[in-house]
Amino acid sequence: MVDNTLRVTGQRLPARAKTAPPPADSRGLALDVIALVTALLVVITHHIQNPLLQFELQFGRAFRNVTLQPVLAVGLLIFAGLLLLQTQAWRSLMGRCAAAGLLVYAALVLPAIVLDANLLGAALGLPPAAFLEELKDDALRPAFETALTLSTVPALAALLCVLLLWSPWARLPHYARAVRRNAPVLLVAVVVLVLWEVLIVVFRVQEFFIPRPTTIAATFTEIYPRLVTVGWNTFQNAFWGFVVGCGLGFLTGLLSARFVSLSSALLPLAIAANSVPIIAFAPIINNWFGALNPASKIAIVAILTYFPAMISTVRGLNATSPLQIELMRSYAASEMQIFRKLRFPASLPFVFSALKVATTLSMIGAIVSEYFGGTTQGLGYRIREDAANFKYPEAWAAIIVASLLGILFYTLVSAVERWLMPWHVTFRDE
Amino acid sequence: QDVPTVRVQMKWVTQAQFAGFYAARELGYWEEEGLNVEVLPGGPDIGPQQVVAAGGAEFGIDWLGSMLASREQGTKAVNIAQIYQRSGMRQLTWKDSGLETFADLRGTVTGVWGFGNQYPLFAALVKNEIDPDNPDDITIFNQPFDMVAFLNREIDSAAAMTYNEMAQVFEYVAEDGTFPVYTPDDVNILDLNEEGTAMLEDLVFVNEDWLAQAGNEEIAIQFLRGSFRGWVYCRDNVEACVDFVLAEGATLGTGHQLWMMNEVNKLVWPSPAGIGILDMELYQQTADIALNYEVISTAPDEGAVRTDLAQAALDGLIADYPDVDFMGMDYEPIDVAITPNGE
Amino acid sequence: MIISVENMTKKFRGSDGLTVHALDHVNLQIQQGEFVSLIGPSGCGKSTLLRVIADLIEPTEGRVLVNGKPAPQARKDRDYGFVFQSATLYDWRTVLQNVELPLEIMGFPRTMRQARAREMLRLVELGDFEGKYPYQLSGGMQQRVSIARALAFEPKILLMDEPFGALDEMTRERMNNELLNIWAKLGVTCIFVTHSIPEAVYLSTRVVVMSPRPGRIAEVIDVPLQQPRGTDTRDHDDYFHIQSRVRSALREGSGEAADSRRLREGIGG
Amino acid sequence: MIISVENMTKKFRGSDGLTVHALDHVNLQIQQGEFVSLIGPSGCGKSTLLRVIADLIEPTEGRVLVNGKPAPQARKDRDYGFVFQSATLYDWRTVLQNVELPLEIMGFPRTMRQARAREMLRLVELGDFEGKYPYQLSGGMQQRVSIARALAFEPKILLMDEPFGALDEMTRERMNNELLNIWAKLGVTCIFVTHSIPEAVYLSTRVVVMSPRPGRIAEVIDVPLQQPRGTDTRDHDDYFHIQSRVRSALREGSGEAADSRRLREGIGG
Amino acid sequence: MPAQKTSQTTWTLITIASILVAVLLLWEGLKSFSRASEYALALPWGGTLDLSNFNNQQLPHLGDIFGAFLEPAQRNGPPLYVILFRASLFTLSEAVAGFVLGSLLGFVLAVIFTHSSLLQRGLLPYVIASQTIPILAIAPMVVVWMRQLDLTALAVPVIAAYLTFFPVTIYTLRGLTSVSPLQLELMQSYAATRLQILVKLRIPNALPQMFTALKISATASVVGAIIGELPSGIQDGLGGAILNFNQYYVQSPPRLWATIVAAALVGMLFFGAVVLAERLIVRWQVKA
Ligand SMILES: Nc1ncnc2c1ncn2[C@@H]1O[C@H](COP(=O)(O)OP(=O)(O)OP(=O)(O)O)[C@@H](O)[C@H]1O
Ligand SMILES: Nc1ncnc2c1ncn2[C@@H]1O[C@H](COP(=O)(O)OP(=O)(O)OP(=O)(O)O)[C@@H](O)[C@H]1O
Ligand SMILES: [Mg+2]
Ligand SMILES: [Mg+2]
Repeated sequence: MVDNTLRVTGQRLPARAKTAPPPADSRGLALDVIALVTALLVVITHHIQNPLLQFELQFGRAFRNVTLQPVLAVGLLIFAGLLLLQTQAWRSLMGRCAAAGLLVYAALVLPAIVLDANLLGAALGLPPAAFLEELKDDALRPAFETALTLSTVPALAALLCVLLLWSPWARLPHYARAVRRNAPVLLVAVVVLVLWEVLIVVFRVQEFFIPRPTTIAATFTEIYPRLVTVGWNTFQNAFWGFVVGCGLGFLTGLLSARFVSLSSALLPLAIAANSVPIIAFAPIINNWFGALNPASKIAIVAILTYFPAMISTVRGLNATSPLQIELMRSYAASEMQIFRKLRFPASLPFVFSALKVATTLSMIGAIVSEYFGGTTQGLGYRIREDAANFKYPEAWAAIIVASLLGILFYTLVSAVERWLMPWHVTFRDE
Repeated sequence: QDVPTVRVQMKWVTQAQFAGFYAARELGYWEEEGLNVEVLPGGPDIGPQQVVAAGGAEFGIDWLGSMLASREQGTKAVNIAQIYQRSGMRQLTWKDSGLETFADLRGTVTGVWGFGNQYPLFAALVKNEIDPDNPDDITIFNQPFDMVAFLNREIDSAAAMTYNEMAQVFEYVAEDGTFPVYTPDDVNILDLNEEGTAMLEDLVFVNEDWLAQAGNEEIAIQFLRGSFRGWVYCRDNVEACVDFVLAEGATLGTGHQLWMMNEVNKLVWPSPAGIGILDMELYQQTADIALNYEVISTAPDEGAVRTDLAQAALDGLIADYPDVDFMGMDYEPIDVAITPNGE
Repeated sequence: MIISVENMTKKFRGSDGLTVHALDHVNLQIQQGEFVSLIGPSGCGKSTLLRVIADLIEPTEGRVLVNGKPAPQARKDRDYGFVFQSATLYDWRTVLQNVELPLEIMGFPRTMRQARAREMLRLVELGDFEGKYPYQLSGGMQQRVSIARALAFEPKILLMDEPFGALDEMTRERMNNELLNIWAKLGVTCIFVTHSIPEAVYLSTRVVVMSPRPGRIAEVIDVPLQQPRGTDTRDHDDYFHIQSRVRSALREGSGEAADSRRLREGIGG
Repeated sequence: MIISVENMTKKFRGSDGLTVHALDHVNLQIQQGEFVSLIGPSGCGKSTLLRVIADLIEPTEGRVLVNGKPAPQARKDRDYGFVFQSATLYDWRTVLQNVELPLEIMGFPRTMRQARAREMLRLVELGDFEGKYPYQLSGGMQQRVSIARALAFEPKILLMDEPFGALDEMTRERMNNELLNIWAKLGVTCIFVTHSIPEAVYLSTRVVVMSPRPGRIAEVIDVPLQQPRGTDTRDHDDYFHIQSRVRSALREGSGEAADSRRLREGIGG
Repeated sequence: MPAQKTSQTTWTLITIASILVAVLLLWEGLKSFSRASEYALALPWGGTLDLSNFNNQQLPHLGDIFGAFLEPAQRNGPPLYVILFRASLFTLSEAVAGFVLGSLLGFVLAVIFTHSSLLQRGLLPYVIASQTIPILAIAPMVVVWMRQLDLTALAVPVIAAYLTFFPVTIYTLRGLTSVSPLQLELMQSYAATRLQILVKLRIPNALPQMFTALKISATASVVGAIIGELPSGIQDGLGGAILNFNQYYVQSPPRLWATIVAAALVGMLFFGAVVLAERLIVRWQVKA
């Protein structure tokens, strides 16, 4: 009997093959993004640690928010881990050293930020509480300056480690390709910005309609610490609203797909809920949860995102072919199994279309929800307030932060999508 | 045929706050002046300054603070007539809370609207050494259009216009139909006018460039003459004016609009220098507060205000209608009963 | 009697309101351990018959008993392994995961599942392809994956709809022998649709010849060739003899059907 | 020389980073009006070769000339009719509309389109099914629809990937003869993938035997049987003789491949 | 078979009815329960549960909400339902205009992105970015711009379109690009033009996704129209009514609720129309 083993190339195409550079698809830049984010997080966490940086530098002030800080610290750990995985650092001696350096830094930073236990401070005899507040007592200043100098060493070392792991110099051909690939985006950006600037100057458009990009940029660098804080507050609402709304949408979508008559009954109700403009709901929801309670904002986001998630789930769960269902039936698979192994994966393309739409919706929702009363520490309040007071450059700077957060959120969901459904036609490569 | 058409942009939705303008249109005062005027209702997010600057309207109604801010950004808005002579903004607290002065607001949750309306309150707070930006001193609550948060006691004090939100508190009907639930005896009314930090409110403004065009000063004067007569009419014919307003907005409560009309009259009248003439002292106070709170970054220039047009209109009117009182020095408000739910 | 189709009729109603009479009063009895081939012209209802037996669609009239219990019960008891006419692999699963699917559903532990699936893939000569996605396979390879999948959980009854249609002669012969091995070893009952008369005769204990429009059983032909079958079977005189019997039954069936079609105008309500 | 494949290699790069070497330095020359069959084990690259010739995928190396022009040009000139291994009908079109599709694309007027499509459907014995949707057809019927579709616009070159794989013997014979008729009448050039050696020999002027992994042309066998073919062809001695030549070429091709694999450990760049 | 269909419909109706009844019972039941317990429920493990969310202020009686439709909104005025009906028609017309505008734009963008990966890479990020700009922030500017262009009537539709085009773009793009490679190869073998591939393959293939998007957009356009009415100072639509009743919520909660009901009905009507269109157009069944 003839054995038909295929001539499959067994060579893994390693990400850093010396001979042939790997294909520069969009995933090709994942490592660079991870490395850059890790480096940025190293810098940020370094700033958070010492009041001299946190309270006295513009950059440090941006990260003064106490709920944001632990997230950033944990983020550092996650990204460092991703970086080590991506580069397979344990493969080489240098990699192992760099990994160790990064981990040591993380070990210093994490307790300092998450548990308020600054090891270095403890060694210098500084009270832990003093790290959390602006330095008013000049007597402590020299001690903090020493602490700062000392802590700069591991921070710089960590940066060096990231750089070694990343080795951007070995990836130059990548960048050439990536630049070529992403040239259109950059080009559009440049053209639009230049046109925007030029048109305003040439046609003398009054700045209170649209400020010039340069004015916005200048304003941005001036006020970004405030924007980071309010942006973070608003993003949290958007995120949790997204989770609740899409989660509920998915769950009810499941129920509807399972029980057809329930679906035809639930659907009108869902549509009804969705046709109610948030602006009408907002006062009622504010009454219910209390306008100062984040729950009211989260509820508004949830209502906004619920519908796309639900309707796409129903559609997606029914997007299986009769033959595929028959196969499952022939195994006498339970409904649950049919769901898990067939309907769920088959519905993913639809669900992800919905989730992507929901990311931007959730940012809009979180921002708009702040228009109807409540906290003054949000992006939406800032945008509206600045616009109302004719501080248009400030308003636009805030809008830019909103956009960035929205795009970030969208990109995150897209990355998960790619990761979950590599089989889908839209991601296949030749 | 030769009648020029101009538009006037209100600051908010149709209500008795703008009754004088509706009266001027309904009674044909503007027509008599040789003008065809369109009254554009406003709403949240409508900046009358933007509309006027963009040429969407010739005249705009706005509060002085935001007008100055917009001028600084280049809208070239010019105040040509100050209709309201005093501020209608108050801060309400519950009587049982014991918060009786602005100084008492330290450590409370204090509601106030945005859109630049917060600055008079902030000025009062600072005057009492409370930093509105410091959460340890006071929690500022971005107050929505309604008074629910105050009624639910979610916040300790709330901003209220005498002619609108304040009435809503008293018009409230309880679950079981009890009415009135709250009377003026149940609340403390903190007055910004008394604290000396009030900012001037409704005024008429135009665009400087527009005004500079030949013939437009005359049009402005014609517009003001009609408007002034409308406001005079509303002072003397409260109920008729309310009917004009109701005809504009199908969903408004009659009792509430009547209350509003009466309260608005109190803000307009008496006008010691004549209707529409700006009190320079109050103007200075407003400008100072605006400067203090970075609503504007430099003191307003000379061109921000022109009283001559209003004066010309007023003088003309006094000459043409010698019997009519354009100062209202002995204006007496009428008594308006609070109706349940403002019906 | 393991499978008993009694007086079964199946009609499809299309969205255009026309009814297609796919099967007409079919009666078929199959014993435990038999290997029955269905053969007949394209569109005569072979796939439909298989589907009805597996309780994937309901008969319009009549009934199907399996081991004395109704077909839905048998399906719930996971008595059936089904190979569809088209491979029907799940795009989002690799080859290995596709073969594992029925085992997952039946709750086998992971390691055992993988071992079993690998074994089956080796059987269909696709051991090297376990990590590939279906779109990376050729047509014949996809079909072989679906065969591996059906065999993986050792069902009592194997229903196969032209499983070897897309295979070359040599692979097909090897697969035939593998199938016979499995059949003999496990004592499963097979119902097998094919268009190849030699294949039908080589594999089966009985060949069921069907005639079209509406689908009927034209003739049932016993295949008394000695077991186990092998290369010598193919040289046997009876092998050719039975083949020509099947062939003529097919011709007759179609001819008869053509006649009856002429009478009834083929398709009707 | 109408089709000329020169030194053509095709590699697929998977998302897992593994490369599949599907075709390796293939050379093939085909004359105007020839009928060439491709035959070879499952997964040896027949479909891939057809796809490259039709310019549906690009070769990794080498080139394909058709009538002296590069394949993309030939495709744009609409020289090709393609029957895919799976029917690939559009779910949202009825049978008739599916057959009309290429004619629509080439801008034929409606009445002519329908007449032509009906004629083709009658040819594949599906005249009664024009109003049905694909899901209402049996597997073999779907495949016949796709054959009708490819024939509908009388392409100069017919590329057929196992078109008759899902048909019963009798229908298949009739289809074979219809195909030969069309071929003779229109003088088209045919490249035809099949797994049936008799079919390949019956239809072709040349049989190309391929060997697997990586796909290569193992042997090209001329079929000098007299034209037109018919029932007497099947009785001809040469008919059987050539069949066994093909069969042994196939066996050798696979064996040789297995040998070379053993030498090279199967896996390479 | 038809008999089966009828019973399916009956079942649906019964389920709808029972859900409605359940909501009604829950609504009124919670209200009377909390009222009986004076809006505070002592929990067995100590503490109290605040039930004031169910008082008439926060959650009016259903009867009151429907009663509000019949009562005049102001003394001697027409009943509220007349006003809301007019407002709904007005808003619906704006929403339809916005929907048409937005769907067309979304569709065109998706088609462009399908055919030019260059443009897709260049523009898609900005399309996404455009959606993260809160509509209420730019609505006033849109109104001003449209006024300057002398297209005041289009201001609200444009704002509604801004909210509707994005789902259409995303879903249609996904639908247009996820054609099976084989089906695409078939078209290529005919050397079909891009337009032909689009019309005969991509669009039919995308229809299910497109209709999902259109359903989302149908309701979104109603929301967009209402949001757009606010900065345009339009008083004739539901937006104006919502604003007024919101401002005077304390005085009459049922009126805002009644307006919400009206807005919801408009959305459902629109949605229903899209569903009907889908039923008429997508009649085939998917196969393997
Ligand atoms: N879902 C369906 N709706 C309507 N008609 C159908 C459906 N499924 C099958 N048919 C019809 O039933 C008849 C029998 O189909 P079936 O698939 O059983 O044929 P088959 O014998 O398997 O043919 P083949 O050998 O070509 O696969 C055909 O005429 C077909 O058109
Ligand atoms: N898109 C693809 N990606 C990766 N590998 C592929 C792809 N298409 C085909 N292959 C591989 O190329 C080889 C040849 O495939 P091809 O479809 O040409 O075989 P075939 O000769 O037509 O086989 P069959 O007779 O089974 O249809 C196979 O090993 C297959 O796995
Ligand atoms: Mg079949
Ligand atoms: Mg193939």
